[in-house]
Amino acid sequence: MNGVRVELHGIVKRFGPVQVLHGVDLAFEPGRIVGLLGENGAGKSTLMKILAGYEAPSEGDVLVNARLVRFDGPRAAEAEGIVLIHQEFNLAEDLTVAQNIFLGHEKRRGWWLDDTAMRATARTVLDEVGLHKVNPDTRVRDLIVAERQLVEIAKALSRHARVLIMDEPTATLTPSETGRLFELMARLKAEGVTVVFISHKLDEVERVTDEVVVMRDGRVVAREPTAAITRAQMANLMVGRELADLYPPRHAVSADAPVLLSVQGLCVPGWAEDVSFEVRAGEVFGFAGLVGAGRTELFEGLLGLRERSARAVEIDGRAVRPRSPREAADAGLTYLSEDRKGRGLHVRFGLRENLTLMALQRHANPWLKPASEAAALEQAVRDFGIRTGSLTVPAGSLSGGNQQKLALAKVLHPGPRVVVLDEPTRGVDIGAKREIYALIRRLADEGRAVVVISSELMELIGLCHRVAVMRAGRLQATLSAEHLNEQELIAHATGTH
Amino acid sequence: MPPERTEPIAAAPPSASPRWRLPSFGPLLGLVLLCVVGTWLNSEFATLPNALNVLTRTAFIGIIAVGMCFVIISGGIDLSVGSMAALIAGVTILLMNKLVPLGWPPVALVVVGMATAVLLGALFGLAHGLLITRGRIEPFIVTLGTLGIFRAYLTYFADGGALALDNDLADAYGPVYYGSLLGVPIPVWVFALVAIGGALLLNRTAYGRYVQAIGSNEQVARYAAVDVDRTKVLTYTLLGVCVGIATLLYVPRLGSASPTTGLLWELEAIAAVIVGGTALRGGAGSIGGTVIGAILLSVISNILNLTSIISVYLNAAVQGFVIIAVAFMQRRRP
Amino acid sequence: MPPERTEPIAAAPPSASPRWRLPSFGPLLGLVLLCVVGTWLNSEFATLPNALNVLTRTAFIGIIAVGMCFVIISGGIDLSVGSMAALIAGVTILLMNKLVPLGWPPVALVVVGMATAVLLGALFGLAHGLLITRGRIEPFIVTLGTLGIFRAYLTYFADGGALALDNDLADAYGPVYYGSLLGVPIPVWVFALVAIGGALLLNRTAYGRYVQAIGSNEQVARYAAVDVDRTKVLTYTLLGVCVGIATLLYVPRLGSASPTTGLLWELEAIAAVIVGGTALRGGAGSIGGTVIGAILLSVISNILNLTSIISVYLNAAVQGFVIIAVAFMQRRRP
Amino acid sequence: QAQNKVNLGVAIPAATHSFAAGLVYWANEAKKELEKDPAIKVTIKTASGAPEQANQLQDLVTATKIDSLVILPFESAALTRPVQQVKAKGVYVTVVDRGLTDTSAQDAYVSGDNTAFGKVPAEYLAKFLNGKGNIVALRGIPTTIDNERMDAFTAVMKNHPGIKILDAKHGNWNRDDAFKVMQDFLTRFKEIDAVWAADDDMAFGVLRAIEQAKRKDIKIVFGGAGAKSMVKTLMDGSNPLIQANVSYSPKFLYEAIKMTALARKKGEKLPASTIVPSVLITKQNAKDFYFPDSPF
Ligand SMILES: Nc1ncnc2c1ncn2[C@@H]1O[C@H](COP(=O)(O)OP(=O)(O)OP(=O)(O)O)[C@@H](O)[C@H]1O
Ligand SMILES: Nc1ncnc2c1ncn2[C@@H]1O[C@H](COP(=O)(O)OP(=O)(O)OP(=O)(O)O)[C@@H](O)[C@H]1O
Ligand SMILES: O[C@@H]1[C@@H](O)[C@H](O)OC[C@H]1O
Ligand SMILES: [Mg+2]
Ligand SMILES: [Mg+2]
Repeated sequence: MNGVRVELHGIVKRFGPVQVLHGVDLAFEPGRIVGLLGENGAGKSTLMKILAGYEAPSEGDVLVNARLVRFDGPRAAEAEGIVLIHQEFNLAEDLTVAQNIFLGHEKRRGWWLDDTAMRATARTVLDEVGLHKVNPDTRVRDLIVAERQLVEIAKALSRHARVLIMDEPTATLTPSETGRLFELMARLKAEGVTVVFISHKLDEVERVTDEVVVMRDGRVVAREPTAAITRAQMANLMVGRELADLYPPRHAVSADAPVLLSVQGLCVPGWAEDVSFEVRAGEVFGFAGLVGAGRTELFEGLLGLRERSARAVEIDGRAVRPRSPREAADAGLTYLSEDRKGRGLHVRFGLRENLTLMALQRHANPWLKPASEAAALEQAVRDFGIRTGSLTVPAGSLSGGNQQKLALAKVLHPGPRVVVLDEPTRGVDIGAKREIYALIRRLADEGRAVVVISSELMELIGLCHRVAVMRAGRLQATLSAEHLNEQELIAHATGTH
Repeated sequence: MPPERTEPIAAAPPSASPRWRLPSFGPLLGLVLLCVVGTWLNSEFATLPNALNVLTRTAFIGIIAVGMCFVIISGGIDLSVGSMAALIAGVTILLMNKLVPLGWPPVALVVVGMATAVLLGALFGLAHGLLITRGRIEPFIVTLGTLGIFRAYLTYFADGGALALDNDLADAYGPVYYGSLLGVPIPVWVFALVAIGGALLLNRTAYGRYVQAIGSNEQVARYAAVDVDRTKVLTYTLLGVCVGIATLLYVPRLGSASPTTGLLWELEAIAAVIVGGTALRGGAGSIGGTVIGAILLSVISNILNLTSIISVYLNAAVQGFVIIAVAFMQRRRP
Repeated sequence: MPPERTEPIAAAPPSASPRWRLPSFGPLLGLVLLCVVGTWLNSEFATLPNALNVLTRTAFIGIIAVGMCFVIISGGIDLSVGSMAALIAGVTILLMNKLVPLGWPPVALVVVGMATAVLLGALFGLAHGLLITRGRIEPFIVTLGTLGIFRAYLTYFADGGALALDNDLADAYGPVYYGSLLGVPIPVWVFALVAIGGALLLNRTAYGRYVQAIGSNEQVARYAAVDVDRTKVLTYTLLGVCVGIATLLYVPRLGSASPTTGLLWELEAIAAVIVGGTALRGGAGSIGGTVIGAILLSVISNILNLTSIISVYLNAAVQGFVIIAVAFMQRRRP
Repeated sequence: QAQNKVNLGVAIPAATHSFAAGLVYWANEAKKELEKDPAIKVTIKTASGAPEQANQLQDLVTATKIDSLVILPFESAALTRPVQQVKAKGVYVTVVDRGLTDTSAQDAYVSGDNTAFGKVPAEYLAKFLNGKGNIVALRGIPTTIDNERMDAFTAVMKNHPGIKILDAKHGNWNRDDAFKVMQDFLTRFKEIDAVWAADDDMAFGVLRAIEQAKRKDIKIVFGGAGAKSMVKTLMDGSNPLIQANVSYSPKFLYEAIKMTALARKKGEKLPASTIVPSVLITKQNAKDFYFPDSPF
């Protein structure tokens, strides 16, 4: 297969008065995997959307094989072989997996759709990304986040891209899915496909890419062969200064610290069985497991969002049986969803409305006090390092990582005694990650109980006092800090201990 | 990280295949129960002639509901269908009457009339589609506007009264409503064909797929290079054609059109779609359910006519209770 | 967290902050244009008495539309408001007439009647809310059902005819509609209060924010610890209360209720909301726009009443064209 | 004699079915004729609901500044207060057909005869069936006038124990509804001798349903109000099921408008009450009730 060479010349992008790309020049050679790095809001996604025809540049040119092209939409870019896998999912939830994969590219036999052929091809690409057990006829609505991500990848594969752009494809994947994806990338590369890989997981970038491009504030600041640069250097280039230790020091939890969250025998039919654990004040408690282990559903059950039963649940010393997140919040527990777009943020609402939604009463007397809300937003923007051109944009126009920071600020706004964070650093840049880790530590030090569900084992190891490992809906083991290492966790998660 | 360790991702919870999704259980069950009640209340209910009567009179609303199902799945709405039917009926009658002096055979005139009905429907639907896509006006507003416009023009043409089809023409046209083929009335055949055609179009063609995609997430569809505007225009045009077909069956029934023709058909058609299990927000829906919904609504009033156990004033209440009860049976899971 | 990393936040562009959003430009412009046309067609149009007449008669629909605005923003719909108003009017009249023999002063009876109207509205709204949340039935279906039920029961109570208020009571009740305060008719005051209250509730209370959050994305709202069910129940109850208030103003005006009372008010109220710039799919909307939408609809028919340049048959067509034109002026950006 | 200028308003229901279209037609006929006289101005408003009609009354008084009003109330009880208000402003009020609940709100009343509308067909059918047989009835839209007609009909039938009213359902003065109701009556009752469809629009739908079912047991269909096409059928004797009708012509509106305008011009009063009788129409007198130009 012959590859294509794509070039970006002097790309400028403005959203209203805000300029987010300042004349980017970049060229990609066929048969290479290029890592694209940069802080949240640096302009990575925007640049790639321009390359793939989703956005039009305000200024500048796109060249394919030295030919000037103007894309009037993603379809035009696809015709040139350029395909983008979105950071935020781009699937029609009411349609099935196969229908989504072929949307706009349906196979036909005469007038009729050839569903049999499409299902068969869908099956093949699903297998390629490891979704062996997902039926092509399943509605996307019924998939979990990681599965949706893999469907996005499968969809891109089915398009036979010659330039494949992956915008944070691994943010929701666990190591094993990620490994499979990397094999796939290697195969594509061998076929002469150009792969652009955006990720905040620098170890992955180091492992899979041939070279890295670093962006900062809408400009390319560096381009180096991966072999010639260390992870620390990557981080420094992104942030523009030296980064100290990623994980803050752990303080021991005193044995007589009160138990703030106690769960006994929680069952969520079809998802989790007989799960018991306790989290103390000052403790960071992790949940590890493969995709599909049931961690998310366990906590959704706890919050009353799914059918569930439990022998006993105590929050902050009081026996409770929350039937909704409202009741859980009243009892002192809030939850950050892993599904930022579908459950985490109101993308059409402003930042302020999103931030204060869980604790509106605090800004009402009974009339809402806009000034107090605005002050809270300014505070949150400072505390969480949310980068935005303006404070009045809708949340949907923030970059992915900055949306994550806003979502995090939102669930912490009520000042919960117990906070459950599902993939808290999904899509967050390395600098901000460090800050979030510091924040989690501070929350614990303030005497709260923090539960962290994460697919990044290193994160759990670096952060938690104890980590529970789930597999197929059951709690396999609970490891304390001194026993935490990757091999141990993986062994429990996969059942090969 | 050891990729060989990977566990296959567990299958998602068993989910019904949506390709040939059966009409959902709720409305069907509701219909069956209703029929049991009907038979129990009046043995005439379960006779073939009564069944054919009910199906025949369901045909108008049913055919419109099939078109409406597409519009609703695409995330739109059309409030004007009743008025549109009335205006099409009126114009068709006027035109046919005007052509009588030409001395053509009545059957030819009838064919011209029928073609006009379908054509007018398509044109009105096209106008809706263009106002909604090019004009970028909410479907609710566009069709609320034309609801008034269509009916006003019919009233104007009819001078407020009824427009009646010329007698000879009415005789020639009659069989289209009153005739049968293999013992089944023509309108029932047409209804069946429209429903089957609709189901095929929705589930087996790219166009149908696009309708669902647009209703589910317009942005995603746009990104997938679906021609959203064209699909929407087509969808409203299709509904217009359905209204035209319904009208061409309606005209021979009474041979007249008046300002009350088609009154509230929009509500009935939308109700048939929603009772049939399609969600008002769009994205997914079923033609089979819609057909059952339409029949169910007719059966309720048929049963009420066949019995006198309840004050006539309360007919509408019974209908209301039944609709809510049927919906309750198929309610969404939490 | 180290604040030194924070980038300075660029000055906010002239904001589209949704809190105190002005009624959007389109309907306002439409209203102004319409008034210019009205004045030009009939000089009586621009007089104070005419303006007060129009505002007074807008009050019913306007008040209902304020409640409807909340329901639509929350992502719901209520088709039953017209029937609900009719039933409330009927029951209130029946009750007041029944109480006459007690010999209470008429004013006391009137107060009882007014309280009953509001209470009934709240109860009906509550029933809707519970069926929708606990029963998990689509709002469209629930209120389509009660649309029939309410009207049927009114027809039943009225024995198919009209329920008329006792004459003495009518005299005592009259001022509630016909009276003025500082030269402004009572219904206009009530309308203004309801609108201001509604605007405050929507934009300045937690409840209002929750309504918008639910309409924008129910799932997100639920995860954000919004008590979705409670908020929805409240919203339908609130609409019921608005219907009750509208009815208590309506009863003294016509002093009777019949099976045609409140017919198609639901369409008018929804139209006022949508013409006022609120999207049918929910999530955001404006009370100011709704008020303007309601006035705009009344002004159209007022102007039609003040002129005779057009066949009476075409009134509805003129309304249709104006509605579409206004919507066109405020059409969504591409 | 004093020749006053007359500014007359006419408020009637909108033309939503044939009868109402007849009202609009006759109102316009009266306007055409009266406005040949430059001293007379006639403004016609049609309403599709009681509140709308009340609004129109306000607008007629406030803006058009009428001095006389002819109103066919959309609904008796509902329009009583609004008409009172108009009269209180010094406007001369003639009420047509549907009387107000408080007659002091009107200066004159011109009415059709709804009791006769029910009584005449009842008596005719009783005689036609020789006091024995099965009747089904189709009623109009639930309203006071519909009740008056139905009550008059059943009152007569009380005297004929051999006649059985099998059922009466609402066909809403509408052809389609009547068609469906009749279809179901035919399914339900195997022996029907006569049908009373309390309006000619409904009779039209009934005839089609009978035709379709090819039922021979029904001997007569009695409509009502004397619609143009039914009177024509009667004149031509073209349908054996149609043998008689009862008059209830919208032309009374024409009379009322003319009477009011001319009396006002002369400064005179109308008689407090004028009843336009509803009479039996048969083949013999049919041509007196035939108005080919009217839509009704
Ligand atoms: N539609 C839009 N309207 C306004 N601003 C936008 C829009 N889309 C992106 N931006 C802004 O452009 C900047 C770059 O965003 P982009 O999504 O490209 O960042 P990114 O590098 O992909 O970040 P992340 O790592 O968080 O995904 C951000 O400041 C963002 O707020
Ligand atoms: N016991 C089980 N038996 C069969 N399938 C299971 C079981 N538990 C979970 N699954 C499957 O796993 C998926 C649920 O994944 P879930 O979201 O619970 O995983 P998770 O641990 O939260 O993973 P992550 O958040 O990393 O994506 C579903 O597809 C479900 O079918
Ligand atoms: O419209 C009605 C008409 O159809 C009926 O026959 O008589 C009374 C009228 O109001
Ligand atoms: Mg991004
Ligand atoms: Mg999860």
